[in-house]
Amino acid sequence: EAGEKVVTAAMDQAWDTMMPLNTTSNYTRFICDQIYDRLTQTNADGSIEGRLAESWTVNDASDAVTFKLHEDAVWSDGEPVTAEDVVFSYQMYSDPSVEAKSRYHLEYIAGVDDSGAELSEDSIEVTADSDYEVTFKLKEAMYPDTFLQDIDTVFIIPKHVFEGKTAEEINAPDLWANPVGSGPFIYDSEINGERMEFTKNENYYLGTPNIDRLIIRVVPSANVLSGLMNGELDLIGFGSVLTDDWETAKSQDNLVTESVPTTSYTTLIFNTQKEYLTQEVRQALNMAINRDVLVNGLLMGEGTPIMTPIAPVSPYYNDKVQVQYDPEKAKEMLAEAGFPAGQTLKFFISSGSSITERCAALIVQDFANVGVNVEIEQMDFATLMSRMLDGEHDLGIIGSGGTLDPSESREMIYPESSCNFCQLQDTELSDLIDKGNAELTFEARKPYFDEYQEKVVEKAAMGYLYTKNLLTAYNKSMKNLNVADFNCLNWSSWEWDKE
Amino acid sequence: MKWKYILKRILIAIPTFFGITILAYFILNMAPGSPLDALLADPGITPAELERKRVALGLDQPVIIQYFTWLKQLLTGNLGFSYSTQRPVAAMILERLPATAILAASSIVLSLIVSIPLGIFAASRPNSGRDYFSGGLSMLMMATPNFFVGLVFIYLFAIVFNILPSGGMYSSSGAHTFGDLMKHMILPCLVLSFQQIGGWVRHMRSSMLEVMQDDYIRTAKSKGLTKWKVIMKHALKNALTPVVTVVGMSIPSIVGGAVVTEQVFGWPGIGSLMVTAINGRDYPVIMGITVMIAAAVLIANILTDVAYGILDPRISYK
Amino acid sequence: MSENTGILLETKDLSKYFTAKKGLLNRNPSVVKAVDHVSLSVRKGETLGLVGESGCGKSTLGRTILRLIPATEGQVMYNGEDILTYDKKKMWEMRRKLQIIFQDPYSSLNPRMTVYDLISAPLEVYKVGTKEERREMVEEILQEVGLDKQYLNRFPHEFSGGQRQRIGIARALILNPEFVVCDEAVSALDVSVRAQVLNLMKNMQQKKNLTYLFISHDLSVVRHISDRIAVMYLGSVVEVAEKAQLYSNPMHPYTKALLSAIPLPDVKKKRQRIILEGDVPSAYNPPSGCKFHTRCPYATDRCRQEAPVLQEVEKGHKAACHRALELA
Amino acid sequence: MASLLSVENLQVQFQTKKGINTAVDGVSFSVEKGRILGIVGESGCGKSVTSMSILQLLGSNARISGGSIKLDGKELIGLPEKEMCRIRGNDIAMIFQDPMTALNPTLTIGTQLMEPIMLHQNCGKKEAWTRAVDVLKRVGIAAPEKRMKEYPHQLSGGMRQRVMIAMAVSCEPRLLIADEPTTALDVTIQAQILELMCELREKMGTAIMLITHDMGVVAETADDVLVLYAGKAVEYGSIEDIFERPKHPYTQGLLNSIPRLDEDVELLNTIEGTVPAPDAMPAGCRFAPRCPYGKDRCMKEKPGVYHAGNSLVSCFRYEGEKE
Amino acid sequence: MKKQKNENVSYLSEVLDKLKEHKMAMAGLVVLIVEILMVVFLPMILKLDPYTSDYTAFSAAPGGAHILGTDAIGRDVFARLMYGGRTSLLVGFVSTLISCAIGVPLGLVAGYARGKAEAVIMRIADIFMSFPSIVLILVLVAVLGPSVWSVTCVIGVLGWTQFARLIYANVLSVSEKEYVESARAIGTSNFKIVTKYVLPNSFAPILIAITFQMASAILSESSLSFLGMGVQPPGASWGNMLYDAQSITVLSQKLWIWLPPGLALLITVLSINFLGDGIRDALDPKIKL
Ligand SMILES: Nc1ncnc2c1ncn2[C@@H]1O[C@H](COP(=O)(O)OP(=O)(O)OP(=O)(O)O)[C@@H](O)[C@H]1O
Ligand SMILES: Nc1ncnc2c1ncn2[C@@H]1O[C@H](COP(=O)(O)OP(=O)(O)OP(=O)(O)O)[C@@H](O)[C@H]1O
Ligand SMILES: [Mg+2]
Ligand SMILES: [Mg+2]
Repeated sequence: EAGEKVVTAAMDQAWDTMMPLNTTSNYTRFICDQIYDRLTQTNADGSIEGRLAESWTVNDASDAVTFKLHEDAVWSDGEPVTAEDVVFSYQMYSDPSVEAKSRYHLEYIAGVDDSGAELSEDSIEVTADSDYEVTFKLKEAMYPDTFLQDIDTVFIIPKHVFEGKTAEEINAPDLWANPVGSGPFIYDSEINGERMEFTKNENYYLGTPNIDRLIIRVVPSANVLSGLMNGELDLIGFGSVLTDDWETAKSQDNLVTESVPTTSYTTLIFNTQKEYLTQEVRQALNMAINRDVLVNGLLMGEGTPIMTPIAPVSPYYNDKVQVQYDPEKAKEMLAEAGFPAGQTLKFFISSGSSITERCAALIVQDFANVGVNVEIEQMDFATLMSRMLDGEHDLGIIGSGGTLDPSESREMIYPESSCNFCQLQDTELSDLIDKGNAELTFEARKPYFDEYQEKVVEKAAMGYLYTKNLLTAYNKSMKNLNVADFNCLNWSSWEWDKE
Repeated sequence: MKWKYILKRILIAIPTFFGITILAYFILNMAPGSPLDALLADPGITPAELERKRVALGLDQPVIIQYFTWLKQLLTGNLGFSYSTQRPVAAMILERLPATAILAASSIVLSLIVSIPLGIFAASRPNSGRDYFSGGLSMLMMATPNFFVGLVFIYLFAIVFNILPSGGMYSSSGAHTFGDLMKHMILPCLVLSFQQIGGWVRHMRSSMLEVMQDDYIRTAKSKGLTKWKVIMKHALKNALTPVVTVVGMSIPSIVGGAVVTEQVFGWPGIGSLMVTAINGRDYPVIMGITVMIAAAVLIANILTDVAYGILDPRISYK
Repeated sequence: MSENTGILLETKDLSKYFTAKKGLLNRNPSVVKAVDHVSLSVRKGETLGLVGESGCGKSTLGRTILRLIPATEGQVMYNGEDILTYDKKKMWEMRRKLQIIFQDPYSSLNPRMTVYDLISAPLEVYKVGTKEERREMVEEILQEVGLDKQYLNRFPHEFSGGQRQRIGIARALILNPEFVVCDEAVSALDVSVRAQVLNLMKNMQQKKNLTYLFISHDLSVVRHISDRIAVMYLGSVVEVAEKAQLYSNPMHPYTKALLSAIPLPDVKKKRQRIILEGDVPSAYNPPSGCKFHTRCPYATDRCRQEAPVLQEVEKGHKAACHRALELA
Repeated sequence: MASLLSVENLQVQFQTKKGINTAVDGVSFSVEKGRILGIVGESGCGKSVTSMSILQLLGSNARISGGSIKLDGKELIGLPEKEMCRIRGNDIAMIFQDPMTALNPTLTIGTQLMEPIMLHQNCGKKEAWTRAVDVLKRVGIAAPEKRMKEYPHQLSGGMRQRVMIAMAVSCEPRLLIADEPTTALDVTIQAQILELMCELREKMGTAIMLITHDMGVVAETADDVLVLYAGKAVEYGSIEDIFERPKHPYTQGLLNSIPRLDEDVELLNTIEGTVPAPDAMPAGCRFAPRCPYGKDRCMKEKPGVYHAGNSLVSCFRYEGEKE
Repeated sequence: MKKQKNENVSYLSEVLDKLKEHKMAMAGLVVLIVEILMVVFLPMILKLDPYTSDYTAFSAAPGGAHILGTDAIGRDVFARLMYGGRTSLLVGFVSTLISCAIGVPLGLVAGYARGKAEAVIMRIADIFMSFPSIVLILVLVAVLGPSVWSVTCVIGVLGWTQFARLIYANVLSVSEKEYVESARAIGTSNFKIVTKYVLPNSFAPILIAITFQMASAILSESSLSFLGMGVQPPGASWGNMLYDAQSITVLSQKLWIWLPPGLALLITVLSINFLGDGIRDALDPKIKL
């Protein structure tokens, strides 16, 4: 098949499953995004745009959303995509006997519990108003963007394929193996752990893709640049060029490079329950960190120092919060707070990332400068989380992808959370977020989040370090890529073209 | 006679096999992380959901019970389901097996093709230039860490010379031909073979030197055979017997080397599955792979014995 | 038990069977009857020679007598007491009196021990004397076996075969044993050295009033050193007699063949040789009846079915052959 | 008439880490057609080295540093390897001491037996097979066809030595070198093998070089005897001369130190001392330190070879006519 | 008579003599000794600091204050090389010691006592040997948490099988030797037989195994570092220094970051292997003086 336009996109890790909602992996979500469709998608600037939904309306009470679907959307087996498919998908996902690890994305919809599971058979309040109209009833009035962003990874599956199947059949991978979808590409073949290949969906309602064949390959991050340089790869679908390689990438003639600011952030976790890590001590330590060196040393400048989880790209960013660095003052504060001399802090980090290791090494040095001893302990990620939840650590490093919606960071700072690594026992911070979330407009929400950011610095439950830019590169022959959106799980691959 | 012998070897291998499963299972369960911890990576997950999973996966049971549940499954030919993908472990392994098998097999073949002649070459004139050459070469090969050779090769062959792909199994364009696969396998295979070649050359050499001292070599010479005929017809077969053992015993380390090599080259085999599974605490997958590797090693051991028997007629006689 | 005149050691139906376990599948293990109901007696102060072809069980018999390997059945009477029934402690004490000299002067001495360590080891085991006394004893025996005391700190590999064998003899004799098994003690030595060692052994026997069980496959050596001689074939003793009787008038066909097969270093005497057909049968699968019948030129049906017992044919001359008298 | 094999002044040296060691020093002898030459001597005296140097099978650290080896008048020393290969197994064949290890355990008897036949007789597999079976029959192996397909470990020691002999005589060599062919065997089997060798000599007229340390074996089989001591020939003569009228003190001592079946002695005669180590050879006569007649001169000077009766002796006591 | 000169030549000193003549082995030994001296003393003498970043010099080329340059976050490569050497050599030595300490007694018991002990020990060894050690190491290190000591212990504990098997095989053959029987004949106790007769005569091959185990332990540590399970940051080992060479930029343009640890690793492993080779030759009775 000469003259075929083949595009190869690299990912640095493999997807884990083909079941759209039964994963916590963004790699899987990219795969699903080619095969299936979702109602809306979120762009890097926070704007929300329709996918399967041509448009949507929010009712006045702001507790129901009605989507109008594209009428020319068809499944790859020729059946039309209708509101019934949407209803069926949500009903199926909310069925607790169906495995769906990310079911919590349904949590705002009426008729399900906090985990997103239905209260009774098909109690989820998603209803088809007509063939192409579907209404979501929400539990309570809320800021609609929060809801829309939350369901933007819920993929719509064909009712006619799954109807009448038992939960057991649905949980088995066989049904998902040769997917019928409505997305821009059609599943063709897979080499598990190495690649998945797709052919274009001629009938895609947003326009036939320009490329004939899409290959998603798993490439270890150390090899991505090699592949791009010698033309084996066309673009980085998800993941980044190694910081060490950035200069080399930029100097390649055949590559376009872009450094995209993102919402992802890296944070130092303090165990707030340790008696020697009082708020003053934490503030002092936070102040002892030389974030500029971190950004320049680790990220070669491709990032921004931060004090809060809200990145400068976010509309909620509070530019009044200043990055603090004052080792002298930190020393004084430590002395004042009576930080026990000779106390060595246990610093947990995960293994396998040289950036994390280097970051930890630099922080250790910063703390040593103010007279605090730190001992690093490295473990794999699963162990790290489990031990931090048990509160064995003094310090830890965690990275997060972040979202444009500031409430994302709430998961790490309220007492019952399964990610409460800083062991916070009070709800002062999360209350502020809840208050903000209760408001229905951006303008009303903003002040709460501004205050939240100031409180974050004061409370110093975590020492937010930096946000790092997405360092991406693609072949010059690739056209119409919006790499900025890639970080929002959003390729818009049907628009891609290759010369 | 021979079949009985093989059957006997299989019977001996069975307790070893179960020993391995027990060892693996309990070591795994000593690990501080639990399969549920991997789910924590998604901040949205709720404690209720976690608890439901725990019960669903049987993790609320004591380890011993879990082991026997697992063992019962195993005996019915079921390796269980992956915690992370819900797919049958057997299917996942089978999917990855060919990649590792072809890589390991070609590495063994390559290592043999290189090391046997090189060993003979070295032994044919001990303490000569050729001996020092192959000795030095094999030492060097043994002294370099796999992963590092891999990185250097990628840099050299994929970037500087740009003649070989940097990783993966197939090129992007065109059909998945065998030739394409071979081209992608050259580097990983080479890297994986480094350690073996180094070791085997030395074994081959010393085994050959030893055999060349034997009386029957002198007999063969006294019959008027030329040096190379003596080596090829009389010495080689005898020299190979100890090497066969070494080759058989190298299987675990080849599999181990494959873990690293697959990581470096993005080769979709058992090794990379293993690393993913260890990181994700996907016990059924880890156990499945362990069982599979153990079975493969035990089979390889039996094959070694059989090969031994073929090479040395005295064995099968007993 | 009556004190039989001068008999120091006597084996009664002593047997040693080795079983080669064939493992899981093969239920009936194969048995080698290395020593099969052997009854022999050794008088005090004499040398009993034990000859036979390789693998016939000579060494096994020697080792079983010394309890270096456990017997399968039978008794070993030493001064009228069955030492096979001794407990560990008692046996340990008994070992002082029972010693062995091995065949291979290269593997019977621990290469990591000096001559002094080697020879004094038995003294240390039995805590004999003080350190100085031990040294004196070692030097004395060293002189007796014809080695210079300057060698005390050397290692075995620095000696020739004959010297090593002397060290072995010194080690065996330092505790003043009564009974010594010499298992092919001179077989590995060169002719010229062998004579030296044989002479030494004879001297020591006289000096220390030793009793020897002298195992060898070399009939001329056995003849030289022994008073009486026992001939073994496939685990059984087929003939026992005084030396002179045996050599001049062998009764058993095997002994006859054996004697005639020895090449003599003499060009004048050309003898009529009896050349036996075939090989020694496998010990795993010995023939029925008389074990020698497969190679015996005089074998009859009776020989094939019925195993002969060792019985006195003439005074002091026992043979295990149905036709012994007839052929004599 | 020229002898079949004549060795003159053979000298073989080994390069060792301690220096050069002359394992065989000036040995001369000859083998006539159809006769048996016995070479006797104690362990390490150079018997094997002498025999191996004839076929040039010594290791790479050995060097024939002097003398000549002529087969039918043709000099073998310095012959190219290719031509040597044509002689080995064809004109001169060899039998080794230990039949357990001298046969390749991984090849069938047939394969090993057919090898020299195919190599030297220019014949195909089939013919080689029939010939091999023939030879096996000749050396007295029952059911030779069956044995051809068996491996060495399936045969008894005596049979293995017969196979070795069969292999050696398969190309009807003119000279057979047997290096201690019976040492590893039992007396009864030894008698069989010696009988076989004498028989073959009679039938095929092969000359035999029989190497042994057993004086009895030589006495019963050889026509001529060469006595070696520490790499030197000390006495060379006919079997009667050597056994009836031994001249060299070493030969005398050797014969006297053997226990005899026909006479009783309380103590044996002995030769005092031991064979000198290769790196500590006496400067003069190598036997001098052990010799009952040893004189100062013996310690310092090397004796030549002298005629004494019909024998050649290397001892100053016979320094009459120098050879 | 045979050797009038050297009075007290022990077997060991003879072996040492032979070893001294082995040029490569001697070269290896010298390199190792120099290396050990360097990593032990140079950091003290030069007051090297392997942890502190020089903020003014990230990934700086060799020269000036840093003779071998600095790594990605400005730490002195030479200092890390020395400290890394301590770690790598330590892992090599100690883990081999552990392997020996476990394997030798077990092999001895299995070989000398035979019977049940033999069956159990050798079966367990089989189990360990049929297991790709890197997989076991990965899991075990995950269990213990990666650190120099856990890596050392795990590598050490898993290495016991080869020592056990080696000793076992040797003990079996040594036990057959007549001098063991001779010891029994003079009434020597079992304990003494094992310690004085069996062990000293079975130990020689262990020396060779020790060197090869040491080399492989050092390599294992570096592979573990590659898989992120090696020595803890900010600690240095040659393995985790090499790990930094993962990017092609470093590989092709920042040679000073990976070349020193790479060479050090190579030279060390080579030296150890050469030494092992030499010991093998020295112990081989076939290679006579
Ligand atoms: N430990 C053992 N296990 C099994 N079989 C054995 C053992 N020791 C000896 N045998 C067998 O017992 C028989 C007698 O052996 P033994 O060593 O006593 O013979 P021998 O007469 O001393 O022979 P040689 O002259 O060769 O020393 C042989 O067939 C031998 O194979
Ligand atoms: N490969 C070798 N390297 C060094 N010296 C050797 C070698 N082979 C033999 N020698 C020396 O040559 C001398 C003669 O050895 P040879 O094997 O000929 O003795 P032999 O008479 O055959 O003894 P045996 O009766 O033990 O077979 C010995 O002193 C030995 O040290
Ligand atoms: Mg014996
Ligand atoms: Mg010889």
